[in-house]
Amino acid sequence: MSVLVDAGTKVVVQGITGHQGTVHARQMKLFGTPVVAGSTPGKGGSTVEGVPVFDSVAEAVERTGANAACIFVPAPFARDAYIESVDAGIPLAVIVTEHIPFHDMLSMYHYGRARGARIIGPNCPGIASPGKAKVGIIPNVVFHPGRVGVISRSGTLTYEIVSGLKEHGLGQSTCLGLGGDPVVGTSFVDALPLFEADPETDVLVLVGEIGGTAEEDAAAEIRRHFTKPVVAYVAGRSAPPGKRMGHAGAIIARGKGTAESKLNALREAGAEIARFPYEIPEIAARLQKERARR
Amino acid sequence: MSVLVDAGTKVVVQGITGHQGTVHARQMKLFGTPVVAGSTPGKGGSTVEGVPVFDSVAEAVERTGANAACIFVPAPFARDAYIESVDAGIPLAVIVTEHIPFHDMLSMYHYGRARGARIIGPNCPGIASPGKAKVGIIPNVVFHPGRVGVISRSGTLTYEIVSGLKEHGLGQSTCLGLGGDPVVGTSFVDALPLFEADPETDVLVLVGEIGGTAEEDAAAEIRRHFTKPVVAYVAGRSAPPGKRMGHAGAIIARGKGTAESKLNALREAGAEIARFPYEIPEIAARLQKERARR
Amino acid sequence: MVKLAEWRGKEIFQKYGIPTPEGRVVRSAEEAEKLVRAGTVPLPCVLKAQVLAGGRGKGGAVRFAASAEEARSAAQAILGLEFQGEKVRELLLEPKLPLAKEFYLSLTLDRSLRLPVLIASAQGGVEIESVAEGSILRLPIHPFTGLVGYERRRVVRAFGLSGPAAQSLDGLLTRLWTAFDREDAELVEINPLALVGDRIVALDAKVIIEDDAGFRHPEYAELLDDRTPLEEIAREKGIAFVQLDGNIGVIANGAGLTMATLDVLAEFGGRPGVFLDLGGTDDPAKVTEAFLLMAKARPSAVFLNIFGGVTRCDTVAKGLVEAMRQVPPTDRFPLVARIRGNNEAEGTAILREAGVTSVPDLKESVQAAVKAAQGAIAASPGGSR
Amino acid sequence: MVKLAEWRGKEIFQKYGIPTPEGRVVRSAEEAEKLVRAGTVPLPCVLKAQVLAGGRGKGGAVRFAASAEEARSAAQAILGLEFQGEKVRELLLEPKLPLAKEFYLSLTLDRSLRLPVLIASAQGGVEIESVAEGSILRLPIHPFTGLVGYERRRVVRAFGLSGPAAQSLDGLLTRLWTAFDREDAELVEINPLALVGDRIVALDAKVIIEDDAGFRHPEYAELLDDRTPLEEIAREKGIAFVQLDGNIGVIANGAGLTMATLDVLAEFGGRPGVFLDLGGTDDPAKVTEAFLLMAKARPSAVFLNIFGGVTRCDTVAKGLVEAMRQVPPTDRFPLVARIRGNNEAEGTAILREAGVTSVPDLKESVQAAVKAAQGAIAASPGGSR
Repeated sequence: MSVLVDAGTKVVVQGITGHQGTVHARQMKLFGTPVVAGSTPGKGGSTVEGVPVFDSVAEAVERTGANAACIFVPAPFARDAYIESVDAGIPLAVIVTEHIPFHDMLSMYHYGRARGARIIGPNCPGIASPGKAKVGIIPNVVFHPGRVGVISRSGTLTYEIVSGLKEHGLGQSTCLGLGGDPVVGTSFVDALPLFEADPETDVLVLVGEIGGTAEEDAAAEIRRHFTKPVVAYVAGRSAPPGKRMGHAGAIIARGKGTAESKLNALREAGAEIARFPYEIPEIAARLQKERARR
Repeated sequence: MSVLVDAGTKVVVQGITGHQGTVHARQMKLFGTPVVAGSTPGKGGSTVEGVPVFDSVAEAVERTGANAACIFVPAPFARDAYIESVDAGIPLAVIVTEHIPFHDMLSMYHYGRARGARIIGPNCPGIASPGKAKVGIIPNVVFHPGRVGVISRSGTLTYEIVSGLKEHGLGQSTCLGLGGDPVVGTSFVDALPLFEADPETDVLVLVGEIGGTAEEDAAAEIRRHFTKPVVAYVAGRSAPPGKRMGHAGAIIARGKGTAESKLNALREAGAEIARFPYEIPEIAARLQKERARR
Repeated sequence: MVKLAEWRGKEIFQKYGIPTPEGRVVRSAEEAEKLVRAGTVPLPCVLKAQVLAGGRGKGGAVRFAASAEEARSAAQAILGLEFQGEKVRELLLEPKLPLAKEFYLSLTLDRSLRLPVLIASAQGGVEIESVAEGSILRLPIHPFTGLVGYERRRVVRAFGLSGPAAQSLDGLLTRLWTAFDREDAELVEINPLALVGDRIVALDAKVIIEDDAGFRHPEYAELLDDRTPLEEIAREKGIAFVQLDGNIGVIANGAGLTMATLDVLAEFGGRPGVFLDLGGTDDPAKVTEAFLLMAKARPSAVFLNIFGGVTRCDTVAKGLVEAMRQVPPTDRFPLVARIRGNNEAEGTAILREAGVTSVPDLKESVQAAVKAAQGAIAASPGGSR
Repeated sequence: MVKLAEWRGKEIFQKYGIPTPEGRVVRSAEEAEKLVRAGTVPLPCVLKAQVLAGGRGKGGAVRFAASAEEARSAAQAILGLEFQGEKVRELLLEPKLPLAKEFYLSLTLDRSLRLPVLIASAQGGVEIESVAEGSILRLPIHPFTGLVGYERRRVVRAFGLSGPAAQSLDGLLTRLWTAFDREDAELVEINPLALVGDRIVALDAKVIIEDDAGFRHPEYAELLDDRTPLEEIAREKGIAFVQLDGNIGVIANGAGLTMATLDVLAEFGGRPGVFLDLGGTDDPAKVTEAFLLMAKARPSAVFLNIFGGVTRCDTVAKGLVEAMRQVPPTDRFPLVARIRGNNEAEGTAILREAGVTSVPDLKESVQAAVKAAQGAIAASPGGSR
């Protein structure tokens, strides 16, 4: 067992005929994930990277049994694409697309939830369980199977950190990139219980960012319900207030959502704090050893 | 155990200060139902029929633990009233109000469903389990505790039939009036599994009407999943096509939804058909006896 | 339900940006001729009777004209025709567009799914009932998302369109959904929807607005329904009133009980002439009004069957007694009453005091009403005091 | 995010039927005097600097006038003031309304709940941060229902209103929700919202539109943000570019990695001067553009930290090499590069060929960049070829 994806995951890539869709369909296949279908309106009947393309997700599901969607559709059409996947009965969608208006995400999130479907993302790297399946765009090179779970709001920073874990000989159980947009389908709070329940995860690495209160919420959840050791890093400690750090909505406003507030909350919840990304592997290794000894 | 209501049901009456609200709050209390609160905006702090009135449903729930709503609010405000009850955490609402636009009902139904809440109605008599609780407006005089379940799309016809059952010495387990509007919160198909699971129900009386396909859908559900004996009556066999029979949307159009189509479907699903309301008690009594013998 | 005439439906379509032919409503043959002569409506043109009943095409109420004279004579031929009792008083005069293809499109409610459903067929211009089920597309629309892209694409594909025509249909579908939603429609139907050049145009418009949403749409309050004059008065008073072809007046409360009463009445040879559903009321004056309305329909006998819930028996009895006092001698009729349920004892006592006996058994009371209508006996003095 | 000036926010309010004072935008003291003299804006009036920065009141940029002369001199005093580097070029001239009470109202997003939230306080006209938490009402709004009646009533009750004023607020709340929803706003804020007679009027308007919804709102495309000129150019090219006060230019990809890079840089004594988030790109030309933009900011050194995902290492290396070829001699700077991840080997090879060494360890590479900025060494020839 792993988190959200496993050996039974069968992926349909929405927007497979676009450049990113094609590239990452190939990467997912190389990772060992069964990419069973693609969908692009009007391109039904063609093949991309050996994957059959359908005009609609419903056809893809009917013909291939796809049970997870990876969405690369441009932002103005992403809402429609997600609703299509939900209506086709797909319970898990990784939305890679960036710049989706949060008003769209609100309706996507609540519609999916009402229909029992989950979003990872948007604007996220997706999810990967080394040796099992990957849905999304995390580079294949960084992974190694193991027992460290990773949840992160960042994209490339996640790759950096997972790569660091690997270099230190620490394999990963499941690595989940939530995305840093204002509205995400799966938050730390949603993800923590999944890792708590995952027998293949010993230690959790939590990678946060300044802005919002997702890390503070995560700290509350860890304190209440999470029993495994956690090492946390929060990026943006030195970022200037009031400026937007990159595309995501990482804004420090009114003293809320600061690195301090987040680090304090996480520390008080029992997480060990890494001051820099390169400190994470050592701490994770130590926590794993301590846990093994108990 | 009974269906949907029981001795633990605590009712808040929305619109209790209106004439109907007041009358039926009293009737529900006389039935033995704990009517713990009323709500009418601006009337908080007053008392109606000995029941404390609150400005909002949330206050009513907080202060009294109400877990079922009975809604008498006029049609233009009914949608708001129902959403208020859902947001206050109430899982069951009986909507007595008639003339609610079906477009409003669509959003009420799907919102409630997304939040795990159920509607009975609108434009319905509600639900009663003799000796336990009543939420709605079914006249108290007609009931007697027993083991016959009743589901009906009609209002007064239900009272007529339940009254007939009582006169023949047949008590009722739960009597559920669905309402005959185009969009109802609980349909025959939704209600059948509840009666199937109810150990206090031996025999089910199903009272339909011409128009729509609710009875045909019910027949399919009975055939597949319902194991208890059913006696069915469908009103409107002699109604002229194309005319609207009363307030409800009982229209015969294009040969669908006719009494014939419904009766055939129900008969084929194994239900016994009553040709007139006054035939129901005898058939129900016979079915109950046959079941007891098995 | 408020059925809108074609031209009103097209007005709504235009409000939402759904293309329709540019037409004019005319009420005389002269007017039609003038508009064509002035070039306001270009030739060739089509003249369509504005009636709510179906079957206009077969009934000669849709005609084409290639000249002003032809328009005049076509208008003359159509005006004054009658469809199911409805006289043609208005025509819609439109250019006859050179169409390449005809489709069918509608939005209505799927009661079982509790979702609006989009119905589409590439075979338009014919009765949708005659189209094979397999070639009809039914798409349930979720009210929280509206009609989304992949659903619109399914319709585009079913119609075999591409390029600008596909885009035109895509936009029309979104607008049609918006119209259905915002106007609280029970039905919006376009048959035929036509491909004209590379544009999609609604050649017909059938729009039915839900009565119950009237509080949001005062603009439809004045529109006529397919009611008789007495039905219209009843509607104004909030009473459901339907005229049939028999001679027994039936007053009941609730659609189900009313229908069950008719079923029993038919079983015992009675022929219902009018039926009147009081609905839920707690106002004796409304009962009185209903009863006086019934008297105007001149039934041979009246059968009153009330089961008291929201409508309590004593309320009905009081209203009934007052009505009996007011009915003019010429309108009197025999009355059989049956009142059960809430406050049954009080109601029965009030009736008894007025000389009316409530017959509690349904079968017996119906039999009494049938006899009364046959003139065998006046079961009670009714309005004859 | 697109922050709108007050007058633009009020224009949006008016579009949705939210009452505001009837004001005029002026760009000179003469214009202000003329409008008052002509009676277009009645006396007494208020003049408000149209800047996006806060603190206008305290900064003397909101003044009142009781005569045309006063209006002129007030306008003169305000025009040309500077707020956080933003010069006042426009004034909003409005009648000063006789208000009875001031409230606070806003709609924004609650990220934790994933719901819009309505924030209301009966204490308006002051900074909402200074209002006690207990007297602030927070109502999450579900996007599938909108702002419903009981929620609006809670605000009405919190504001202690009744009668026509309550009705006025009720209507305003619905309209404010509609504006927030339809305009894809991140924030709509009214502070103060005022009771004027028995009407509720928005005396101020703060509206922020979400960048990402730009494809639905071409009307906002032209509006300036609080960006520096170079930031503006970057925005046009789809590159996130922020100017700080240090001397090291940082190019990274992804907000998280960019921030982590700054954290490490700060730890080793580096001061970031510009940072530039490439985001996800697969186009070497975009990388080249970003790099040339960075050159314009004249950093002492540039640290490039790329982890390849969507953005592949070879793409970045190609773009970088091309940029190095194009950078004019005057703009050259030392460069430290670190590229990891997808196609790392290919990227590293391309860089090596161009004479740039990728330093794979984050700590080491940051230390090299700090040294390079201090002029100790030019870690690589950078743009100096």
